[in-house]
Amino acid sequence: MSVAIKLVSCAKTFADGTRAVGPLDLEIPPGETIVFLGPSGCGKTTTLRLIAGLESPNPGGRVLFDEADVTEISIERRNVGMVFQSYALFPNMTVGGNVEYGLRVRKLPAAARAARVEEMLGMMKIGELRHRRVDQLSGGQKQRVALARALAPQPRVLLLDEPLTALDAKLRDALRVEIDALLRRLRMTAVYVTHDQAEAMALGDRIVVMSQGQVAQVGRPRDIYFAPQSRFVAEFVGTMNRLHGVVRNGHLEVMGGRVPWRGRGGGEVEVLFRPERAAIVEAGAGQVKGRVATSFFLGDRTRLLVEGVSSGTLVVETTDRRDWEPGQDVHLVIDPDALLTLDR
Amino acid sequence: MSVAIKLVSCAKTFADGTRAVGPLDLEIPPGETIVFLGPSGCGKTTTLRLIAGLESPNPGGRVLFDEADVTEISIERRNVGMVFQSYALFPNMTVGGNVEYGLRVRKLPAAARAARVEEMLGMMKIGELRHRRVDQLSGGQKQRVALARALAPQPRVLLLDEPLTALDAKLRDALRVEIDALLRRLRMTAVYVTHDQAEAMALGDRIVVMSQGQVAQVGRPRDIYFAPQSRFVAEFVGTMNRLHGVVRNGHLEVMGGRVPWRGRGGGEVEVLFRPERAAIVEAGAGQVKGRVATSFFLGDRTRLLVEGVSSGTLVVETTDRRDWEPGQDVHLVIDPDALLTLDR
Amino acid sequence: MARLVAVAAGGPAGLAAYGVIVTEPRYLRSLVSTVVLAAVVTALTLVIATIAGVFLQRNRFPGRSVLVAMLTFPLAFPGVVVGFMVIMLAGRQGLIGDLTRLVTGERLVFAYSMAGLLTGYLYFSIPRVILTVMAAAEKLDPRLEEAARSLGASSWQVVRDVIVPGLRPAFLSAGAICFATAMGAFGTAFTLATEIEVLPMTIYTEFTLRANIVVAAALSIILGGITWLALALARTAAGSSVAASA
Amino acid sequence: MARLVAVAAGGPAGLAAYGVIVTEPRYLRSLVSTVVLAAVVTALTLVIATIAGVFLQRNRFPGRSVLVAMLTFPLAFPGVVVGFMVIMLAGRQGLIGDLTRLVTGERLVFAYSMAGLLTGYLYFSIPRVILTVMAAAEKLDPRLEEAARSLGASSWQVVRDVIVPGLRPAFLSAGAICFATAMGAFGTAFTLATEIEVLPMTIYTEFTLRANIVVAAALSIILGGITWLALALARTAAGSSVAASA
Repeated sequence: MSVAIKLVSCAKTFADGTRAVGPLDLEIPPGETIVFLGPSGCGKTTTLRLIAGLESPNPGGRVLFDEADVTEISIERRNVGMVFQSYALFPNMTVGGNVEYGLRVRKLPAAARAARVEEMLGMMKIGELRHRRVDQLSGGQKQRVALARALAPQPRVLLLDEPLTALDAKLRDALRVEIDALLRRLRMTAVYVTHDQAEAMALGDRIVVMSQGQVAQVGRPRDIYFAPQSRFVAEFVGTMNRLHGVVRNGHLEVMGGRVPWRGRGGGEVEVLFRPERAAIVEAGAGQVKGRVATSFFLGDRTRLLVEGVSSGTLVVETTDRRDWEPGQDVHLVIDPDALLTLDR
Repeated sequence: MSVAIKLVSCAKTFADGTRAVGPLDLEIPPGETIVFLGPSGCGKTTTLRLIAGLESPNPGGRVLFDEADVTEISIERRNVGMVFQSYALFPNMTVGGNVEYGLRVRKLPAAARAARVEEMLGMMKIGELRHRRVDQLSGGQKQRVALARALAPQPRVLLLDEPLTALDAKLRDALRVEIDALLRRLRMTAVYVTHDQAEAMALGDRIVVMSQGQVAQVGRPRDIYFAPQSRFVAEFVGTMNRLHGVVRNGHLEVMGGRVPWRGRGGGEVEVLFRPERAAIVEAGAGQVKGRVATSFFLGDRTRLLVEGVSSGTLVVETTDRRDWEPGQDVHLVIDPDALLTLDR
Repeated sequence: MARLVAVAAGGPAGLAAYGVIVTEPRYLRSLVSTVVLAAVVTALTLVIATIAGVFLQRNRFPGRSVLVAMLTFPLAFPGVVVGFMVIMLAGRQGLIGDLTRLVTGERLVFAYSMAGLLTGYLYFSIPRVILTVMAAAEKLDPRLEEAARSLGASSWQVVRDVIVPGLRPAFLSAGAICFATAMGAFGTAFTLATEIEVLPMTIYTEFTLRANIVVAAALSIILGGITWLALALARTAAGSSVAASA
Repeated sequence: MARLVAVAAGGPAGLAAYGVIVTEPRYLRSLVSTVVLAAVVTALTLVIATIAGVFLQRNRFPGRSVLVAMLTFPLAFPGVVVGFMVIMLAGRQGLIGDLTRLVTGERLVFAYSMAGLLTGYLYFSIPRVILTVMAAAEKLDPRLEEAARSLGASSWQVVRDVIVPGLRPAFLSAGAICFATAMGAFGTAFTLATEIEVLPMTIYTEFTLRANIVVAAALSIILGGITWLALALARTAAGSSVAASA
């Protein structure tokens, strides 16, 4: 049931002349969950809409489902399931009516419709909401109904456009877990659009990081996180610290001390590293020394903003239960292998 | 300039008979940042509005600013600064006009007004927005303007009602850091209302956890996190795992194994523990054994949902870079000191 | 208004004044034809204005903004002027008459018939409803339509299941206002001096020319009652403040 | 409509038809008094309706919902009936006359004067504008007011700096509609048969009774032009679809 999707030199220029998506090529194997990640205006939603058939690519671009060219086939006949940020439930129908809609327009017999609606409501654990009006639902319930509705006609691909953005943090986490479990169980090709990097990393088999209509990097979440290919990707995904200094005698000399340098090149450089690659140590054992600007107790961890090591502020996290006061000295060891030099 | 605030048996029953806040007593020392935390409808905003003077307590309740009873004094003469979730900027005035408003209604001379507006815009780093219309601002800029406007007339206390809820995750984190720095620098008494526990822990000198109009617990963030006094507080603040089992021969026996038991009592119990108090170990070294239900790669950590240890799912986090597959066995050691027995 | 009721009921025949209206053919005919006229105008207006309104909202073409701006013109002309225009178009010396004489050799004159009245009322009501429909269509969430299409709905099914239900409050509100306006329109009918006597004209005649205050009061109450009922029904059905946009 | 312009300009005196209106005192008086009447009605309506509307929106009291429901009544009555009611109230045999004779010994009769016309127009326009103001007041963010008060603004300053600016679009829209309606009202004026001749009546008289089509056309154009200008100005100032709520 699930299909492979292929985009071949798909570009989209809108009527007003703005180029939303530069020509891009992409293959999505059947059953994969792929996440388009990027800031607003990067073209991720437009790409989703090209796959859905809500937008047509510029001449020359092609969209293939399992090698069949669907570029000219309109969305009603592409058999795709869509879930929107704004839920887009039909307000004039009940929950059951919404889920049934895709079956009704396909003219399925009543008994088959009822059975499928039952199955979908059960799967999304909303059986008891069947007769509710959609305006009586909470945001989380609405999104469950939207998922049930999209899946009811057994679509070939599920397209999700920021489905969790309108929900609050706790609900977002809970529904993210459920969507993940659902996608793994159904083994359905799914395209998920989000601007939230945590969501992208948690859900995606692969992530497509986009910037200004172009693909910045494609890869598994850990490739994107541990081996970003550009400064944009490095800073958009997760937290990055910057160290500005001079390479001299095998060390990177910064304001607050020096770190062993294993990279090539020399002279003035700016390198990046992730907060978890720096460890807080006792005075004397540290490579660099800084000053606590602020500390945030996060429960399982404490996040420190450290001044005085480089020109900016560094973010460091620690799991010890000490109380950190602003102004206090802090000594750090930074893993020399964690230093990334990225030009772009 | 900053005052101590005291609430004396303040209750609030609305016209329709609902009791929003049960009688509560609270002292806020001068210069403290106190956070009211709780789910929606818990009475936290009503309490803030009692302090502001936007609501009057039921007869018998009193609000004191530095020992002076202000219960009968209306908000216009209490000299409080307010910041709302919806920003509430005056759409018919420019950014400068908004910041100036509190000075204008106080009939300050024009030169003094201009100087103070300048100072506030500089403090919030929005000097270049001075002549903008407020509908041309982003959400983050709007909230900076709202802060500048609230602080311009040098209020005695700053009241913030979910100021970051309308912003997206990255912006929320950035502005949270700035608000924290601002409050520390000004040493102003501040009351902050939020439903986000991470925000509460990061910002509050003390947190007042509320539930159904009552105070569930008051304390420093680490008291609330490490020593919750009730099941409600434990589960609302941070993540909590539940273990259901039977105490026998000095051990808590659960589905997936047994954990040393140092508590009192025996028989069937349900205990709670934080995810970071469980460690993943090699096969054989574990006290309990479970199965990975799902794993979420979060970048610096991987979060595992583990089945088969107790009746529900446990959340465990690990910083190793291994790939976890659903169905894989996982062996855990749980710190016996971390097990909390909470009845309520 | 209470006085109106009192006058109607307190007349020589008491409550029988209301009976007269049903029994006297002239009053009954006037009442029926007014209600029928108003209903027909409302139905025609809704159909024409919805198609035009949704089309104008969805499509961008050269001259569109000029056309939309022109839709506000008819709002500026009172009923008397509208009647006047209908006569100039379809009256004895009218434009349509001149044209049809050239083509068919016979003058088409319909200004003074039901058709003329209908033309005048439609001229007034259609632009107004088009603007309401356009405003409502603008507020429809385009995602709803996209969701329906992704589920396999054809264009016709999208119209039936998404667009029409979405415009329902606007329909009810615009329809009620349209009906109320048509029920009460006086200037147009008066100017056209048609063969059809509409209720406001009957009231005027009874009151001013015949000094038959009792019947005039009873007719006023009936006219007001029917119109208010239409507004109230629409308000209940739409659940929103229909009257506020009146 | 183009034909109207052509008729006006193509008459015996050409464009001079427009000149006649300015020079002939009867037409000029009718034009000026109509504009003045419409402007006065609009101003009075806005002031009264705003105070009543904001009060009704803010305060809950027994009977409030009945009062609000009653506000929709006047919308159901056409101008003819309104004129009729004014006569019954303030006419020669009217209620007010009866009352004042009892109190002062003299009958107060103002139905046929400017005051009567004003009463009729206000009766029609105030409820409509109250409903618009209430709808707009409901949409005002109460946090804006609270923010102003927290900054030290007195009640009067809150009204001046928050409420009035917030209601501005509703004012402009309601005011324009009110003005347009008053400019074109025919039934009320006709029924009252007042000493003041309003423009739609003049047009009717010229066209139907005197067959002076050229002047009638010119007057229609001027009436339509002024009204459309008022609507267009309000639309530009409010920036929203004023006409849609007409």
